[in-house]
Amino acid sequence: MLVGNIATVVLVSLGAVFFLAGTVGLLRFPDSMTRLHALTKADNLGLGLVVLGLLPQVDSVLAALKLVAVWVLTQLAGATVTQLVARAVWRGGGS
Amino acid sequence: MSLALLADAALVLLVLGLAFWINAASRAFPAVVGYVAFGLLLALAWLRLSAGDVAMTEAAVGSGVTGAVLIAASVRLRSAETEAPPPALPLRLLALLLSGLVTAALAGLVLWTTGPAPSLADQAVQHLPGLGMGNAVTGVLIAYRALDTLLEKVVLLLALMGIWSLAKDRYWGGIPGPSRIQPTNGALILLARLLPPIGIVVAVYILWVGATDPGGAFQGGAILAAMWLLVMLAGLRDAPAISRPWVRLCVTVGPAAFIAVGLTGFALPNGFLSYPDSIAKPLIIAVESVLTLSIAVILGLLVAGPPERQP
Amino acid sequence: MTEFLLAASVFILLMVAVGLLRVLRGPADIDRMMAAQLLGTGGIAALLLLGTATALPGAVDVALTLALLAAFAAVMFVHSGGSS
Amino acid sequence: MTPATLYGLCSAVLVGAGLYGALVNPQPLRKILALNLLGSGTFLLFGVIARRGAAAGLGGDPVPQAMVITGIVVAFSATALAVALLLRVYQETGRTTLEQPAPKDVV
Repeated sequence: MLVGNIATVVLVSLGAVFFLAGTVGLLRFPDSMTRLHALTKADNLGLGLVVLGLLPQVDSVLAALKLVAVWVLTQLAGATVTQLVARAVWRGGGS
Repeated sequence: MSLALLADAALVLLVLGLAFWINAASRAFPAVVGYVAFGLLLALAWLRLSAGDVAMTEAAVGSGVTGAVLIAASVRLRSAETEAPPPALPLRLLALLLSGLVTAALAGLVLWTTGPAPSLADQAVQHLPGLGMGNAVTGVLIAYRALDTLLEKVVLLLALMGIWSLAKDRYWGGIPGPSRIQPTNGALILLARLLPPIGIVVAVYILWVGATDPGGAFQGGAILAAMWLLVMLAGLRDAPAISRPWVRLCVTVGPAAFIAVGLTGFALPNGFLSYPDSIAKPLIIAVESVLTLSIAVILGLLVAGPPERQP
Repeated sequence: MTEFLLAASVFILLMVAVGLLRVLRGPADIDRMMAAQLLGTGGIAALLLLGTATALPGAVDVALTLALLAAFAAVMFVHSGGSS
Repeated sequence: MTPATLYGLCSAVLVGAGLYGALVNPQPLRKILALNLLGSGTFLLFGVIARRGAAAGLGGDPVPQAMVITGIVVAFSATALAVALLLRVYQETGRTTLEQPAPKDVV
């Protein structure tokens, strides 16, 4: 179980770092398009690493599959929102 | 100051920060976005209060569907945001004083109530095996306080009738939504084709798991409604004309089934809305699935709004 | 282990809060939609960490519901003609 | 300072904030938002009382939790109706505030 715990600590910390990067990117980048890049790359990867880190902690395969399903659905939603936002920004002339 | 309390404190600060932001935002749209985020964090707070069912309802209905309605409204009303002057300072101070008093009173109630809190948990759990259920909240919703759930369905129906009655006379019986949405946005079409099948499976799973773990008819119905709205928003399917028979049937089948099951209670010794122990489980599952379908259609039509086009 | 998971969820919540509070004042409405999207993902991550740390029943199902509805707010925004 | 008490105080402040927003904000859409805040605060108070009534192996007393679920769905239907009314007023009059235009606007 020790290996599982170590894996969890490392992966979840990495995930948290990516959330930090996503947030810093959202704050620092000059315009909407670059912010969009930072936002979707970082938080989806951040969530992916958090889910990966949680897998060893979960007791049943169903729960593990549900975690992965949550991550896949968030990816799908995030990708679509990125397209929608980018289109709105592009058509709106961007800020 | 254990870590768990730190997590709760961070969550509470965030929730309150968003609440003040919602009041203080200069325009309506930022406030609504703040409300969507607020609803999501509230779902976390509900989980910390170990109320899984309520957290799911808050996530699906509180921040999801309500947020969608408010976002659509705030964007549509953006051009008409008149700079109506806020009330004069003394009036604002009076309102501040009043809400401060209310907050103080509630805080006092929370802090200084002594003695064990009144609880019906024991009675609720005692009769669960008879209903073939593990989840006490669903037991309360469907069996012990079934009248609440029935009347709540009727309230949903009344709200829908209220919204439909706002249609212009010439559009009565028509189709909600200002214009036929053309399926042009590729990304949205992909999502509207990929997500609904998964959403339907998850909704049925949440309905079924509601008997033993957090879940149930409301949450499943809200997810189904969201999937239906996604298909309509992507333009793959137009909103149905409200005069269509299947719409009227779906909208009324929930309360009707519940009343029918309730009336069968009269035939048996226990009385209105009571389930005979022998067939309690299948009866409840039947009622819940009909409720889920009815809730999904009603919530979807509530978001779609009054008819604005000829059928 | 639960202490670490709780600490991680608090950290992510605060990260997302900083991003949200700053961008809620952001110039364009579209930035605010991004802030809401960031909070959605961050909220799901914090939820999963909290749920695993304190073994709350239904935490993953709530995350599943949130994941399904994550795109809904932005879709409604773009559909009703929102732009930057 | 148990977690339940912390959320209880949070619910008290939410009710106050909702009430203040509903009273002060001139625009109807913001009043609807504030009333939703008020509702969420009240429901949270129910959740705190339910949490304190936890017994029989449950995380919280199921009866107030079930009432809150019904309450959230009813609150949504009320919000949807209020928003539909507001949009209809906007369609008819082109304005979203309910005050009559000041005499000088009418001229």
